[in-house]
Amino acid sequence: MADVTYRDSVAEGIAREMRRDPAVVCLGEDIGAAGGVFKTTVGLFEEFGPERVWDTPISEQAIVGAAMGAAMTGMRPVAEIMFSDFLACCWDYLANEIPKVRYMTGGQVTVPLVVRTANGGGLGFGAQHSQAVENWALTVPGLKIAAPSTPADVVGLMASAVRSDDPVVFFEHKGLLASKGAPAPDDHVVPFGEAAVVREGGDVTLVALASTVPLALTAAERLAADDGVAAEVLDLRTLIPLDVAAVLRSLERTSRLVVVEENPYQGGWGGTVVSVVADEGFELLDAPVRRVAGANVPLPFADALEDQVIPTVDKVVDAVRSLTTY
Amino acid sequence: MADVTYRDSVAEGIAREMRRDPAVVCLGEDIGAAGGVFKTTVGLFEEFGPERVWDTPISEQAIVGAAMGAAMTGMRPVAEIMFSDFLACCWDYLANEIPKVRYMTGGQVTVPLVVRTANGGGLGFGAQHSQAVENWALTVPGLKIAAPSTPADVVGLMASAVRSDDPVVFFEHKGLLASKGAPAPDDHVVPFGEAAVVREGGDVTLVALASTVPLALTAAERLAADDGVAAEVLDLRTLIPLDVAAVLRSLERTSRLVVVEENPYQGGWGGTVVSVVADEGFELLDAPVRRVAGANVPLPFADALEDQVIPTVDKVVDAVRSLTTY
Amino acid sequence: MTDATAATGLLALHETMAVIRRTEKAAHDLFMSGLVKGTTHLAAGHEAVAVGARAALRDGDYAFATYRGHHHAIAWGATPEECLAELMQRSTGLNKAKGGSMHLTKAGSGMLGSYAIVGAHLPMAVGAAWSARLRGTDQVAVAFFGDGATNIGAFHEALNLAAVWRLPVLFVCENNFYMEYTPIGSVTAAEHPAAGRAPSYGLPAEVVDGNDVVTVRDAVARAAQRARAGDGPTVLEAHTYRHYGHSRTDPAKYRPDGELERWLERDPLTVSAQRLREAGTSDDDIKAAEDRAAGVVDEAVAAARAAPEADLSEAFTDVWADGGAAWRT
Amino acid sequence: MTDATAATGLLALHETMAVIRRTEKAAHDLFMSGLVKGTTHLAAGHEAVAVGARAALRDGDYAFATYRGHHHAIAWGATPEECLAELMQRSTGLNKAKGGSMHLTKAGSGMLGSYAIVGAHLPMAVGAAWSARLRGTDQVAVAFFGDGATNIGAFHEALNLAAVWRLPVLFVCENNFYMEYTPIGSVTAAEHPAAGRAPSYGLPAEVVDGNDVVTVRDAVARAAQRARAGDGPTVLEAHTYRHYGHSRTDPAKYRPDGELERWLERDPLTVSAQRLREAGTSDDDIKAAEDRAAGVVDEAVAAARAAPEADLSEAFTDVWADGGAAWRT
Ligand SMILES: Cc1ncc(C[n+]2csc(CCOP(=O)(O)OP(=O)(O)O)c2C)c(N)n1
Ligand SMILES: Cc1ncc(C[n+]2csc(CCOP(=O)(O)OP(=O)(O)O)c2C)c(N)n1
Ligand SMILES: [Mg+2]
Ligand SMILES: [Mg+2]
Repeated sequence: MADVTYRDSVAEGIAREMRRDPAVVCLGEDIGAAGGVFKTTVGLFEEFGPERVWDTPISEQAIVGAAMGAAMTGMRPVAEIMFSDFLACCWDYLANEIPKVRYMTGGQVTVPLVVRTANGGGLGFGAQHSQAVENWALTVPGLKIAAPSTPADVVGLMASAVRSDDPVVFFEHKGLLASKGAPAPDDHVVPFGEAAVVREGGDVTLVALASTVPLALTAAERLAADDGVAAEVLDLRTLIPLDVAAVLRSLERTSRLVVVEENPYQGGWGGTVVSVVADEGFELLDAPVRRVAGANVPLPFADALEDQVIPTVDKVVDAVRSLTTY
Repeated sequence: MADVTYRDSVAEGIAREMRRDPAVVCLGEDIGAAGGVFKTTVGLFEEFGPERVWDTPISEQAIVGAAMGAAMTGMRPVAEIMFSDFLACCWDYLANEIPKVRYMTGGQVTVPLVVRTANGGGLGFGAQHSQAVENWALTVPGLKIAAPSTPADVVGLMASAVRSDDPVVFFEHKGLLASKGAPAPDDHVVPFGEAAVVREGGDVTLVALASTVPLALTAAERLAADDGVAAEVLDLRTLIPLDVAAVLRSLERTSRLVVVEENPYQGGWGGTVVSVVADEGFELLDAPVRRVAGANVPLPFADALEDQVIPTVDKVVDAVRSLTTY
Repeated sequence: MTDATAATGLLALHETMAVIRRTEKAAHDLFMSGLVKGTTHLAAGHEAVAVGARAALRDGDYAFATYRGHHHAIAWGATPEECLAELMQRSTGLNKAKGGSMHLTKAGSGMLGSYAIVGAHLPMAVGAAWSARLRGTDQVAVAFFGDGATNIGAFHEALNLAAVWRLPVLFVCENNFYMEYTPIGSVTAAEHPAAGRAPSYGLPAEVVDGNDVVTVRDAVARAAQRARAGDGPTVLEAHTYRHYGHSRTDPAKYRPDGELERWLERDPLTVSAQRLREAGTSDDDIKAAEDRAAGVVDEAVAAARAAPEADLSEAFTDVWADGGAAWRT
Repeated sequence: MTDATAATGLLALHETMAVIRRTEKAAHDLFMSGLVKGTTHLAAGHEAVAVGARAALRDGDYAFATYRGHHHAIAWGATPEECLAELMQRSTGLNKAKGGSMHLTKAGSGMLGSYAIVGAHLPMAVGAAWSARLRGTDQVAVAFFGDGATNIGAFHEALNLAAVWRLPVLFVCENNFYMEYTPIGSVTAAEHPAAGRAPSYGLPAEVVDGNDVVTVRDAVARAAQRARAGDGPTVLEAHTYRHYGHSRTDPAKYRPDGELERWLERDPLTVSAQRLREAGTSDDDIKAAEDRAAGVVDEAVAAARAAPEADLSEAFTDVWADGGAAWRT
């Protein structure tokens, strides 16, 4: 079958779930007839109509708050927050309401919803439209977090997200929208909490997520070609549940770890991965652990400046070299 | 001089700066005649009057947004967000506006403000009023972050915070408000980015912040008495700038690290500290690194349940023992 | 409805209000004696709003409340014992001692939670109403909130969305004239913090006596009828007063002299007793209802005291729908 | 003011509007040819609001704008060269190529930034006005925002706080009838998204022709006068229309047939040219002004093209007030 885009796979993943389950409804800004500013909801309005695909005002709190109320009362809403930066405008719902209500009511209510959002940089959108903020979500116990790197995973993880009885934040990477890959098979479901070994290798483990997966793969190819270094690349696919078992398994063979993450180094998800490794995997390590992460600065507009501060293939290659020569 | 409370030191610290600099003004909910719900602004309204101490509506976005606008135009606002959980209601300002505007304008504007907030648990306030959210702030490059553990540090760090030309999030720990300590000397200024060695010891380094400082100290005393283990306790005092140099210096002697943090393990600040250590301090380590952090659950109401999920002296002692017998 | 059935109905409301009042008194006393921890925001004085609203609504309708929500929980069927056990951190608590006073929830009867971030639950109620519409039921959702909540952004977003989508949701403001220790007028650019804002969303609004359970019931009934008829949301602003301070040990010194006394003359229980007498209910019957209420609460206190402490293993349940808390492999 | 000076003044405004228009055209063309990256939100059609407002205000007054802010930046004195260099990622850019189209800022002349999170800058403007009052100056602050911004919580909080504190702030809505691709009426519960909400904060409001620079100038002058007199904020809703799509390559297919054409008849430049002619300005003088504008922008394009690329070391400056980016020891 012909390759499909990551972008089209978003709409495809949602459509499959909407066909399966009438409780699935979408809401967000310009997601209806307009098909979304990233064209990730194209076709949904046409297929499912205005009672299943709802355009909203610019009211991020109302969008996610309403999704929560609907999820508590029998629906499975899929809410779009256009850019992940705007999660800050409804952070109370993500941080304080949605992830806590089940626990604080002693299990009386359940919140099966998905908040989808376009995440990450690399497109020159500047400081307020380019952030990788999966680490924000990671600070909050009670949220599941998915961040696919391929078209098939978009569909498969979307299936798991929508079917999950737990709230899911679903990060669609802006920089990957135009990328292509094999289409998802019918009924494709990728379970949460299972990292994918997307490249095998015995010298060093590269742990990646979303946009940094292709980047780590390119770096691995270059390291193989130029240095004869065999890098194993793990795609975490979800941050919660976090498949640290897969990381530790890989380290048993490679003994060297580089985490490649787009969010800033300070407070980035790599810190959580590294701290589990530095505790439970300490004896496996033969070298320091490195994190290739976003720089601790806001994201600049100019492409050349943005390259300075987000992970690049060069930076990954350099980090690995510093370990293999260790 | 008689000991003073941490609570009174907050008002004292602000008052000193207000006396020194007429550009310092306060705003927040019930901070005026009422003296704040935590009584941390008692006396300010009486001394400085309604033109320097402003009661606001329940409008966290307007509070912090207005503070930003005022800071850009010549004032040094000190904004109170009553409970740190409510930072979620104005997160856009903390995440996207305040920390980025200087950078994205190419240095055209400066935002000298302080957002003060009551942080942390241990008082049975439940899931939405008990969080330690210093890790939220850590995810955002461009914010300075202070979290004092003693009355004198409250005053000294407040002085640095208010005088800083950079935005500062100032976490006052609810569980410490009633605690007492030596009063701050006149003109006391504690610089940002300098961890304090609050207890010396050669066997293990405990890195702590705010509420976990007294906890680490108590654990250290018990370890000394029961196990003959000499724990060094570092109080980071600020998360940004982060004094990792002090941590690495201490590890040169102790070779063992336990980070004690109240925020949840997932996405907690300890991950950032540990990842620097696992990289730059790898050769110093003789044992796995452990983090005693909040559990990855919302905070439960009942005291006994809360104890299960936040760091306690017992948990710190156990973690250290697991390393010293390593 | 005959006068007699009306009176019987009203006596039941009076009794529920008495149960709430007595529960609040018990909560206060238990807090003072150290048996209730954390914080409480008592609703004594606000009873008529919760009880009147519940009386006008149907089983299956949804309610969302605030940290000051004991009265809504009880009006929606939570027992005083469940509530007090929660406050006393007992394993028999309404929320298994994981919520506390600020989060009382009785989801089984549609009371979908008490939320402690001001204003946050208004969009949730909008969502529940949207859900009712999507599922084709005629349920309505009601959000109870304070006067202070009308100044936060979520209020604005909720009212606008509900109006645009014409959803069956009721916004019921319990205007007790204070936002914590601050008179609401000093921080609000509208004389009627809730009702005064309704026109800017094209919504109908009423300002009602929140201390008269019958007035509240009738106003809510009208609003619910409009909502079920597809005519969209209504804003109700019920004027009332809290008898205790804002929370915990607040002595409410910021109140002007005589203000509390004036409001106590219009205590919701006094008002309903008066109405009952006018409808022909005897003082003995009223007293009997109040005694039953007192008895229920006294037994609840005893039962809650005797109940086992919170179960420690509960700290690690209920994060996820599978009941657990696992975050990693 | 004599007719002649009025006409001279108006000709200057016309010329500034022409500069903006030409700059937007250049930005569009440069985007299409790949020389402008990221995104742009062009303000062609909105010129009269920015230019009229600036004309009514004084040096030292503050302005806060949105991602659609080229016109405000230029009205506040940014040169087309600085702006285009920014869009083209040149080191000579207004924000050193660190901001981009959405964040044009000319702080030196009081234009304190363009913000790309809808509504976020309204509270900032309130704060700048508060600051003016605290410092005892008679400065005013103005926030420009779109119709879509009136549905977000920050709008509500800002208007209420400004009203309660009676601050010298002007809320100027550029109602272009679209929130991105969605007609504003379909998501807003008020016919006049901004002006219709003002009464609920007790604020005066006017709906004005946003394509007539004189009308805008006069309305803003009235509002500024009220603000400086201590009479608090005003809401102005200026009706206008954007000539391009919402952003980048949006072809704006969602517009009904003929809508753009109808608005083009009321193009702000057509309206001001008409006014100029009525005031006795010759067609030659008008053309000369427009030619000067074209010349300035053409030179700006050439200069921006020739300017050096962004300086890579700038990636690590300007985080902190000391100029640096150090986060650790
Ligand atoms: C977003 C937010 N800000 C502040 C608070 C702290 N707070 C709790 S109750 C309250 C006053 C609320 O007043 P009102 O809405 O009138 O309700 P009342 O307590 O009078 O019933 C405040 C400021 C909060 N819980 N949430
Ligand atoms: C909080 C937030 N939500 C959504 C967006 C995406 N967005 C950018 S512009 C826009 C439409 C704004 O419409 P309006 O306020 O009318 O301004 P206009 O673009 O018409 O000038 C939207 C939804 C955003 N930038 N910020
Ligand atoms: Mg109130
Ligand atoms: Mg618009």
